[in-house]
Formats: sequence, structure tokens, C-alpha cells
Amino acid sequence: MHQGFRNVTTSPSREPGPVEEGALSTELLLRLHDVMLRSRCLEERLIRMNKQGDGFFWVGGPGEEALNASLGLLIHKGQGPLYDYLHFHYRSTATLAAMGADPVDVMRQMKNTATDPFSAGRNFVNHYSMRRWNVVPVSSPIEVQFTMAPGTAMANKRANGGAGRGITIVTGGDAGTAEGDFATCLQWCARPGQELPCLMIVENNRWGISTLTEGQHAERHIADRCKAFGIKSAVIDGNDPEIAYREVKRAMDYVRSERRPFLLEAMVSRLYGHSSASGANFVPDEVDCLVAFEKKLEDRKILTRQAMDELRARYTEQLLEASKRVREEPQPRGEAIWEHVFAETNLVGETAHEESNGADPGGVRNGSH
Amino acid sequence: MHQGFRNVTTSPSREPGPVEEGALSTELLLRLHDVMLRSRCLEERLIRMNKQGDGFFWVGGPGEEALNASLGLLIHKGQGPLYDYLHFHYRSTATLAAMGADPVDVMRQMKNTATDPFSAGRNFVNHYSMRRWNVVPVSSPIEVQFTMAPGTAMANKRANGGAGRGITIVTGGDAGTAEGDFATCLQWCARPGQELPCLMIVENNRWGISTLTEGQHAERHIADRCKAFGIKSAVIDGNDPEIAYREVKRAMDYVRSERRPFLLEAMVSRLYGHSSASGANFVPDEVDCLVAFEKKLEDRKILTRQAMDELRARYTEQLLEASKRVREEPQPRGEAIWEHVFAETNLVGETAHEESNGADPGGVRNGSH
Amino acid sequence: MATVVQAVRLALHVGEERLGVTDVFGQDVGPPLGGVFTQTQGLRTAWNSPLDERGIVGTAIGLALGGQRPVAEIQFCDYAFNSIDLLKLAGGICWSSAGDWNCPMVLMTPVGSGIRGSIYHSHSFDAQATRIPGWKIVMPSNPLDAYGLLLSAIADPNPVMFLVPKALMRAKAGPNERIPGEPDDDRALSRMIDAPLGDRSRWRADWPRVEDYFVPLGKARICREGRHVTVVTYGRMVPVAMTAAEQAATTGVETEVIDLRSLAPYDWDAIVTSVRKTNRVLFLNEDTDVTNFGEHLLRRTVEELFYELHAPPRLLAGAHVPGIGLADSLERASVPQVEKVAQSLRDLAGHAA
Amino acid sequence: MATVVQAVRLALHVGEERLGVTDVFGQDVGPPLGGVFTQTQGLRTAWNSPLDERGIVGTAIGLALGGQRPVAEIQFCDYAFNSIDLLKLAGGICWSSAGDWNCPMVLMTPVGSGIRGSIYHSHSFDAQATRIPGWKIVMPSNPLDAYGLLLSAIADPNPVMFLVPKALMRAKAGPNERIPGEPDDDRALSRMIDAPLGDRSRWRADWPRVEDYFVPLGKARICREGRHVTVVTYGRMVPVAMTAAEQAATTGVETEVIDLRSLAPYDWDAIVTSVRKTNRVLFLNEDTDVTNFGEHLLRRTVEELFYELHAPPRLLAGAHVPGIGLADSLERASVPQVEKVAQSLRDLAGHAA
Ligand SMILES: Cc1ncc(C[n+]2csc(CCOP(=O)(O)OP(=O)(O)O)c2C)c(N)n1
Ligand SMILES: Cc1ncc(C[n+]2csc(CCOP(=O)(O)OP(=O)(O)O)c2C)c(N)n1
Ligand SMILES: [Mg+2]
Ligand SMILES: [Mg+2]
Repeated sequence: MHQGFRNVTTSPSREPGPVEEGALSTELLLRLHDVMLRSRCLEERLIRMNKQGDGFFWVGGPGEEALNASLGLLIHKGQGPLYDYLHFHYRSTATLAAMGADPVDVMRQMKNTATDPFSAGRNFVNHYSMRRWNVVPVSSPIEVQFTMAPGTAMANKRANGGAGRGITIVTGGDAGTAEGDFATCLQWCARPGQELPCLMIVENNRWGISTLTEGQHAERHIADRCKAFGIKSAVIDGNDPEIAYREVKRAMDYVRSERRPFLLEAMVSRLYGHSSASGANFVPDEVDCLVAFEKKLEDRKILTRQAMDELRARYTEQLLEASKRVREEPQPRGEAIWEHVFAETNLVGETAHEESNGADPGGVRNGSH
Repeated sequence: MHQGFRNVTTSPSREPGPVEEGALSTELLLRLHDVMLRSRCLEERLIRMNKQGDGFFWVGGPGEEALNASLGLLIHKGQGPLYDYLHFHYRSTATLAAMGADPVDVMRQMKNTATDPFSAGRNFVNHYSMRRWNVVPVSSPIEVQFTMAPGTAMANKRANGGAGRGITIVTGGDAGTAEGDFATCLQWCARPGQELPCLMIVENNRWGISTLTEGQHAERHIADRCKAFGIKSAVIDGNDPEIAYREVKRAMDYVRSERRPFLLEAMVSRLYGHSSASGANFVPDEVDCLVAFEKKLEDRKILTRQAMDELRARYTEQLLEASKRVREEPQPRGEAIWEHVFAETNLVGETAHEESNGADPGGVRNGSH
Repeated sequence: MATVVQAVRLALHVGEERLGVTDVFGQDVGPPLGGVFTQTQGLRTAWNSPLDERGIVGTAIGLALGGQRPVAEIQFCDYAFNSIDLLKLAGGICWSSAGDWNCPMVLMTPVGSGIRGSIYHSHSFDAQATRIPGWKIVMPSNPLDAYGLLLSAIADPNPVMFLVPKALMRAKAGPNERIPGEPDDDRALSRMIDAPLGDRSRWRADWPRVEDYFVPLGKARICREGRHVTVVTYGRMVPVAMTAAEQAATTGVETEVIDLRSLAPYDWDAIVTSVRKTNRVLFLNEDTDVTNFGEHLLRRTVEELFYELHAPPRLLAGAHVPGIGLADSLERASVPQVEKVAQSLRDLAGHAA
Repeated sequence: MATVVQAVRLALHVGEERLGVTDVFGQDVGPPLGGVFTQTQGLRTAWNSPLDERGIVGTAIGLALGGQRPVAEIQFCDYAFNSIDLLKLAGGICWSSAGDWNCPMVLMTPVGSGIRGSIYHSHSFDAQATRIPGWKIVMPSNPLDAYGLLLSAIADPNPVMFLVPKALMRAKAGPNERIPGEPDDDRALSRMIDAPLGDRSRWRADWPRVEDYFVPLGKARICREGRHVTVVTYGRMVPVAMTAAEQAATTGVETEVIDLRSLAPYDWDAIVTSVRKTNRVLFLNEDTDVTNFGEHLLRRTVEELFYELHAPPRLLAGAHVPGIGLADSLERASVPQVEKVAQSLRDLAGHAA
């Protein structure tokens, strides 16, 4: 795979308009920094917890904060097809942080407590599930989320008689695009006359565990694959929050207004290796989006080094304290494995039935309304 | 999907050289015609057999003879990785006819007799298997052949210490390219530094059973999908045997000499519908490659109408006679279902062990050498 | 009387009009064909999908999560085996999220042998399906059950598999098995809802006003009562069991035939009650007989009813070979036949208490 | 003593050098990692594949048909469920072509729970695998069997699945279970064939001269002899059964433990011989317990040995729920534990003749 991506901000097919326009407000820069920092501090706490034996496994997204913080701040957050449906993978910590997820809940999942709101101690950390924000359960199998995305995108497109603005956002890594499921998403989102409002994001860190993507992938850019389908795309430096925010917004606005698919490929870093299985140690030779951004903010006199250090110290301290409390929370009971095998009521019908044609008997019958 | 394909003979990326060059010898034109005619007569006999209750199901390739006859005449036929490996689908009648398969054997499979050499009465007609010619068993599931092709192509590439000329040829329809397996083949054949000598052929008849491909596929040409992988391609009118022969040869020569993949998309017709399940009746509004070619031959005074009619009558008569004999051949015994669940010896090792590194113990141990 | 395929169509129509079904889709499901077995002709929400089973299952999951009510079809269950991971995923969405999400989708697919479908149009799916937790699984053996089970499947908030025996697609309802509201005259029904041959561009179905009829998921049906032997079966093997029971009756063996109808959840009480009465049981299905669902039922029977059994319980199922061959002789040798079933009934009855 | 993972590596090395193995491939199988469990470190023919299970299985089939000798790995069996159709295809190549072709490939994949792998690193594969005709299936429970079964798998002209229990990867061989030719000193072996941490670009394995040792496919191993109860198990449940047998022995129950080793073909004679002796049998595995391979073995036992059974035969297996939860409590509640197994042995032995 082509290595010169750091110079690439957008591919020829990127639409519409040039990158340079529209600098971000100081307030927004501060928010981006705050989310990135909080998310990074959380990841570092999670890694520490794992190394101390509080939680069996860690996987997350340190090195992807610039992109994911931007994404999280731009999501149209809510429940049901009028809002964005989110099919994330396991590196979306900063996205959820930007959306306002409680870091204590993330530590609960890390420690697989009964109080873990995402999976009640069943799933790995950063495997979110939040129906009230349309966060579809994150699952470990690579790329399957790309087969489901067309379905929620159809719901988005129909919502409110076609006047809805909600879109579907699906994220995944670079190596995973080798699965046929990635092609499935391109194929289904581009059906002539049936184009779907789906924003596909490939977070390209150039690795699949220990395998360099360039050794397996002939594509100059993975994003090039959507051209045959007439899907617009962009390849961006996902390590610069200013570029990332502008480009995610541009892509999102396009999908929201045109109700058509868009593929965004963001070049990002993997700062602690693949997961705890590979040691989860800091990798010095990759661009650290947070360090780079803080330097910018300092140079531009937006924040002082000291202020940022204090902020980091405060978040670190708060998370440490919270992690101690989480450690005391109860573990699931064994018998809990029998719970939630089946749903009693049609939860997903709650917000959707006014858009879908016809009432929702499953829900009605089961009295969930 | 774009409809103007009849004007298209080659796409921009088609390599190398222009189409016009190199007219085919009269002898070759006669051979092509003979194969196309024999194959068509066979299909018509098979359809008749099915309608008369001799055989439960028919599927085949009437309307694809121009392309498949060309393909069959150009295949480097033999056993083992020094020869071409063939992953065909169920429309390859003319390809096998060109290679010299016995039409009586095809009728045996049609009538599912115990004497059917391809499957002993187990599989549908035109589901060939001929190890001595590297014809991998044709199986009904769409597109799975595209997952296996990279494997035989690796064997081709290694054969004779890398000096082999054998290639892998895989064919499939247009609708089937929506399966992820088609993308798998592109991905695996293009791995940087590991490019494979694989000729992928999409036989585009614009239909998947009752579904028009243009309603499901946004690709202007399916062949465009290989561009992102740096795979060369061509889109041709597969109904003209002169174009088809030249283009198949060109593509094959490229794969054979460069040891790299190539994707050939051939626009063809479906003259008797999808299969006997949809009636297998002649469809008047599609280009009939045989009729068009015979007109050409007549205009060019290469063959007279009368000569061609006589030839057709002779083949039809021969096949009718043979079909009567096939009808008398024994059906499989029920207990035969227990045969060949497992192989006793390593048949595929026979021709390959001199190329593969190290002897073949499975074969040796089982005394197949 | 409606056929199974007409019953399916009527149920999907009711689903569209009264149960909130938003999508009936899959390969060749929409116009002009309306399904390779005509099962989806004339439906308002039917559409054709790309030729991609993984896309079909994944999109159905997405539609369900998006609050829609999809009924997705895999054209033949033989082609669902590239999507087992997605079926497992769908079955695990509620559990993995600890009840945060549910996934109300119906997956419809023709199963089994009996139409000379050769290696890839003869597979069964019941054993595979019952291995996937989080799914409800139903399999009708007649038009009325097809109608009533499909309505319940659509109304259920969980993923439900609707397995239709290919060989029974054209089977007609028995005299007192009329779908409530269907016209008395078969030809009338056909004129109303069967698409004409040839050009269908202007054809519209004229739907009869059929009524709600829900067959509860998890409830078996006793098709025939008997004192000597119990047969626990479903789908295509139900008529086979009934005929075999007739034959056995001629030699004085009174067979009780249980049509399970739902494989998950399944009606354990019905099995217990019958086996307590007959003390002899045959489990019958056409799926391959290594790691087979009938073996699960047999195991549970042995564990819970061992001391009530007067004869070793038996399984009759399909031959564990890679496929079902095209030739008649091969297909017959691969799945249980009436004679063999009748013989097993006599053997079981032959065991003294 | 070699660990299971070292035994696998040694067998693959012998495969490359003496049995014609041409490819050991899969995700992260080649350098630098050499497998997520280090099982393929230092191998001459190991290479990394794209992240595409269907491509891995399909390419392995193609390599086999092309006369090569591939050993393909699916990184975790949890991720093989999108390729069941391809596994069925491989298992059917010889049969569908009426013996014209064979498909000599080995599919290697880690299975089962026990490493806190949560929902997607804890799946079992034995029930699914035994449903696929045309495959031979083996599952070692110790390093020597891992070595001997893998050599036989490689040498076989048919597709063979090599299922490695994750939880036993680091298990060491017992005293008289040394692989013929392996160095006496474990640390010496480790220095020779375990890749160093950090930069491995110049590291080469220094292979010991291990000898041929073929464990025949289809032959069980009696791990412990006993008169009162038989346990038929395999893989990770073998050590569990052995410990439970120890516990049961303290209350006078003498348990015979059979490690099946091969699930297809399986050693029926070994089961018959033992059950004829003990008249009581427990089938034990960790896969989900609806449509489970142990149910097949139990069914056959009941059909053929009903009148020799002094107690209802039992199955202990995994809970039929969508996944295995991460928390210890959840994992323990999901798969059979020693205490429960020991109790079942006592219960079975408690039944009078
Ligand atoms: C279907 C599937 N196959 C294999 C794995 C094991 N696995 C987990 S992450 C990973 C690499 C993913 O690489 P990429 O898609 O680039 O995402 P990244 O982890 O780099 O963000 C693999 C092979 C899996 N989880 N799912
Ligand atoms: C995996 C799979 N899904 C569905 C089918 C049923 N089926 C048989 S042929 C066909 C259409 C194939 O269309 P295309 O790929 O264009 O090939 P064509 O028949 O037009 O030559 C379908 C859906 C199948 N055989 N395999
Ligand atoms: Mg990556
Ligand atoms: Mg087609």
C-alpha cells in the first residue's frame, strides 16, 4: 500500500470543495482537545487496569482520538431512525467519549462487573451497546458490521416519510476490508435508485495485528474500491483533528443531505499495539495525534503546557479513583447466563413504529407501548 | 448497469494493443463454428431430454458459445500445475465441447446414470469434473469457485520451479459478483509481490435468474472493480467469436507470460432463460451468437447455408441416437451413496509431487505411486 | 384449500397489512418472479436483492435494529451456510447487549429433499438451526400451520427462522384445515393470488380477507393418537410418518404422531405426555444423522424418562454423506422412506414391556 | 517436555521437511508473529494471509487441488462460521466427483473456552465440525497426541480438521509422553524453537531431530481404567475428567476415562468395550448441549447397548446460550466444571444394576 499518505489529505474523488476553507473556532479546538485527552487518559487507565489484573483483556483506540473525537462531536445522537445509527468496532473509545459516555461504565466493562451497562460483564471492554443513542452492540468479528449497516441506512432513508436526516455510520479497520463483507456494504449502499445514506469509515493504521496491510493489499488507497460503484470518497490524515473534523463534517453533510453513501479513509496511528494480547506497550515511532495537537495549541497560545498537564493530571486522578470504586462492584452471578437469551418486548419498535408502515404488533402484543 | 455494452469491445484499461489486428484464419473460424454448433445442438438435446422426462433439471450455456468455444480452444489442457486449472460454473458446455469432452457423457449426467463420469448420477447436468484436464468439480453455489482459484493459481505459479506456463481460469456470472467471494479473488490475486496467474472471466448476461443486474449493480462495468487492485481488465462483446477469441487469447497470453491476474468481462446472451426451472424456452429478443456467426460465414462464403444446415442435422441426429442409448444405461444403486466419502489415495499428488517441495507421503503411504 | 406456498403468501400479506412487515426481500423475491416457489407474488413490500446471502442476512438484521419488520429469504437453505456467523450474531444481539437491543426479523428458507434437487437443493437446516441460540425455529407441515406459524414468527420480537419443506410447497390443506377467511373454491383463490404466466406488469393480487390465526411458538400438534408407539417428527417427515402409521395400524400397531412444528422452543410436555403413555418412541427427521436435533430430543428423553422406556428409543434420519444425489435411487437411499419408518414402528411395538 | 503449542510447531516442521507440506498460512501465521499462540514460529513455509477466512479456506482447497499440501489456520474457530459452506464444499469434493478428485488439506484452529476469551474467543467447534461429512476431525488433549495426530492429519489424503483446545496450549506432556527425539531439557527446547521477544528478523529456529510418530485417525486412548463408570470425552475436558475421576475415586467410584482424540472417524469399539464393562456412561464436552456431538454418541449407545445400561447415560456439555461471558463466574457457569463431573460420576455409579 502507498506510504505517502501523510501528504495526502484528500483523494481526487473527494467531494465537495477544497480542504483549506473554514478554520475551527477556538472553542471547538478546546472541546476536541478535551475529548481527546479524556479518552487517552481513559485508555491509559484501562491498560493499567489490565496490567494490574483488573480485567482480562484490553483493546481500544489510542492513536485514533483525533478522528474519533471529531466523529463523536458530529453525530446526530438519539434513538430510532431519525437519528444516526452507529456500527462501531473496538477502537471507538474517543467517539463515545465525545458523545458523552460515562468513563466509569467503560471501566465497569473492563472489569466485567455485573454493573457493566453495555453487556453486564459478558463482553470485552470498548464493546459498547447503547440503544438510546443507536449504538448497535459492538461485536468482535471483523467487518460483520458492514453487512448490517445497509439495513439501518434503509431505516434512516425511510424515516419520517423520507424527510429524516439520520444516517448510518459504520467504522472498521484497514485489514478487515479484505473480508467480503466490506464489498457487500459497497454493493448494497450503491444499488441504482436505492442509494443509502451510509458513511463508511476505514480507520487505516496500516496493521492487522502483526501483519502490515501493505503486504496484503494492492490497493493504493482502500477508498479507491468504491469508485467502481460510483461512491464518493476521501482519504485523509486522521491524526490531525482540524483536518479530521472538517473532513468528517464534509462527508457527513454530504451523506445527510444527498442521502447517498460516502467512504472516508482516515490514516491513523496505533499507539499501544493491537491489544493487551500483544503487550499494550506504547509505540514510540508512530505519530501521536494528541502530542501533535497539544503542541499546536501551545504554539497558537490557545492552551499553556501547564494547563494541559494539570488537566491530564486531574483526569488521571479522577479515573484512578473511579477505578478503585469499580473494583469493589459485584461480579455477575453464574445463573445470569440464562438472562436475555430472548427479548420479551419489541424494544426497537418503540421509537420506530411511527415511521414504519403499520403498527407494531410484537410490541403491542407484548405491551411494550 | 450501463446498457451500451454492445459498442464496447474493450475498456480503457484493456492491455495490450488494439483489437483490430490479427484476423482469424479460415480454419480457426470453421473450428469455432463447429464447436459452437455442436455445443448448441447438445444443449437443445439436453433441453429436449428434460422436457421429455429424461433428466430432472437442465442448466447450461446456450448463448455463451462464442466466448466459451474460444476459451476451450485456447486452454492449455492437461493434468497438474503445469497445465491450466479450470474453475467453471454451470454454463461451460461449449468450453468443454471445445476441449473435446464426449457429449454422451454430458447426456449421462443429464439422465443421472451410474455411468455419468462426472458425478455418477449425483450432480446436475453441466456440473463437470475431469481431473485429467484439471477441471475442478463444478458446484452449484454461486461464486465459491472464486475463493478456490487463488489456491490453484499459486500451484501454477510454483510449478516447475516457477518456470511453468499453466494458469488458473475461473468463470462466473454477473449477478454472482455481488457475493463477497468475487472480492476475495481480486484481493488474493493482487497481493503485492504475490500476484497470481489467474484469469477471471465474468460472463455477463445481465440477469440473475429473474433479476436484472442493472437494478442491483451500480458498476458501469463489473470489470471496473479490479482497477483499485491494479488488476488489468477488458470488457468485450462475447457474442462475436472473432472478438472473443482474440480477446481471450490476449488476456490469456498476458496471464501466462506476466504471471499476473486479469479480469475479462464478456457480454453474452441467455438464449433459453435461466434453466428448466424457468421453462427453458427460446428467448427471441437476445443476440444469438451462432445465428450471427453463421450469417457472417455465409456472407464471407466460408460456409454455405446448406452445408451448415446439413451439419446441424447430422449432429442433431447423432445426439438423438446417443440419447436413446443413454436412456437404457443403468441408474445408480442406492447403496452407492456410501462410496467416495473419503479418498483412499492422494490422487492430486500424482502429477504434482515433482513440483511441490518434498515427496508426497499421503500418496506414498497409500501406495498411489 | 390453500397450498403451503399460498398460505405463506397470505401470511406475508397479513404481515404487511396488519403486523407491520416493512420488507419481504431476497433473491428473486420481488416482481416479476415473486420467489422461485411463487411464495412472494403480489406482495406490496417485496423486493429483489443482490445475489449475496451475507448481505441479505446482514441487511435484515440492520432493518430489524432500525425498527423495521423484515422478512428475509435465503432462496435455498443450502446457500445459508456462508452466513452461519451472522445468524449466530443475530441470535446473540439481545444476550450480548444484556437486553439492551432485540432483533425482530424472520428468516424464511426452503429446506429438505424430495424435489430431485441434487446436491445443492436438498439440504436440511434443522440440525444447524437448532445449534444457534437466541433464535426461535419453526417448520410447518401443512398450509394452516404455515399460515399460523408465520404470523406468530412475524409478531415475535426475536429472530425467527421459518423453514419450509420444499417437498410440501404444493401440499393442500386437509378438509378442516381451511385458513380462516380463505375462499371455499381453490380455483377462485388461485385466480385471486397466483400471478399469471407471461407479462405480469399490470397484474395485482386480489387478496381475500383472511383472519388472524396465530399458532403459538413452542406448541406441538398431535396429528394422530395411538397407544403403542410415539413418533416425534416435523416438516416433510410428518406425512411420511402418517402414512407409515397407517401401514403399522394394519398390523395392529397404534402410533401416536407428534408434529413438533416449533424446534425452538420445542414442546417438551407433549413429548413427555406421549412417551409416558406409549413407552416407545421414534424420532424422525431427514437431516444427516450425526449431531442431529433428533439426537438431542432422544438424549433428553433418555435422561428424563429412562425408566419409562420399554424399548430403546430410535432415531431415523438422513444418511451422513456429503450430499443428496440427483438420481431417484440416491435420494431415496439418503432420507427415511415410509417402509423403513413403518418397520421401525413395528420393531418398537414388538418390544415387550 | 514440549507444550501442546510446541508439539504443533514440531509437527508442522516435520510436515514441511518430510511430509510435503507446502504452505502453513493464515492470519498472523507467518513472521514476525508466528501465530497468536506462537504455534507457527520459525516454519519455513509459514506466511501471512489477508484478513479473510473465506479466502483462507478457499485458497487451501485450491492449493490442495493443485497438488500442494496446505495447512491453513483460522485464528479462532469463532471466526470459521462464515465459511461453513466452504468446509462442506471441501468435504464433498471427493464424493461429488465420484472419486475423481481428493482434497488433502489440514484446517487448524484453536477451540473452546478457558482463557477468558469472552463471547468470540470461547466457541467450541466439535458439534459443528461433526456435522460436515467428508472431513476427518481430530482434537488432542496433550502434546504427544497433538504431535502424532497432526502428522497423521497431514499425511491423510482427505481434508482433516485439527482442533486445538486453547486452554491446553501451554499444557506440558506427562513423564512418559515425550515426543520421540525432543531434548530432555525443556529450557533447551525453548531456546531452540521459541522465537525471542523483540526483534526476530535474524532469528532462525534450531529444530531438534524429532522422529515420525503417527497417531492413527480414529483410535481412542484409555487415559484411566475403571470398572464402575465410563467417561467419553476429548480435548479440554480430558484433564477435567481425570481430576473428577480422582475425586470420585476417593468415594470408591472407579472411572474409566476415554479420550476419543478423533471425532471423525471415532473409535466406536473403544466405547462399546468400556460400556460393556461399566454399564454406565457419561459423555462430556464443552460445546453447547442442543444438537451436540455427545448426543450422537449417546444416541448410538442407547440404540446398540440399551440392555447393557444399568443407568441412564448422561451428557454433560455447555449451556445453550448465545455466548460465553467474560466474567469468570459466567465462563464457569457455561461449561462443565470438575465438581459437576465428579458428582455425575457418583450419581451414575450410584445406580444399582
Ligand atoms: C472475522 C475475524 N477474523 C479474525 C479476527 C481476529 N482479529 C481481531 S482484530 C484483527 C486485525 C484487524 O485489523 P484491522 O481491520 O486493520 O483493524 P485494527 O485492529 O488494525 O484497528 C484480527 C485478525 C476477528 N476478530 N474477526
Ligand atoms: C450462493 C448461491 N445463492 C443462490 C443460488 C441460486 N442461484 C442459482 S443461479 C443464480 C443466478 C446467478 O446469476 P449470475 O451470477 O448472473 O449467473 P447466470 O446464471 O446469469 O449465468 C442464483 C441466484 C446459488 N446457486 N448459489
Ligand atoms: Mg488496522
Ligand atoms: Mg447473469
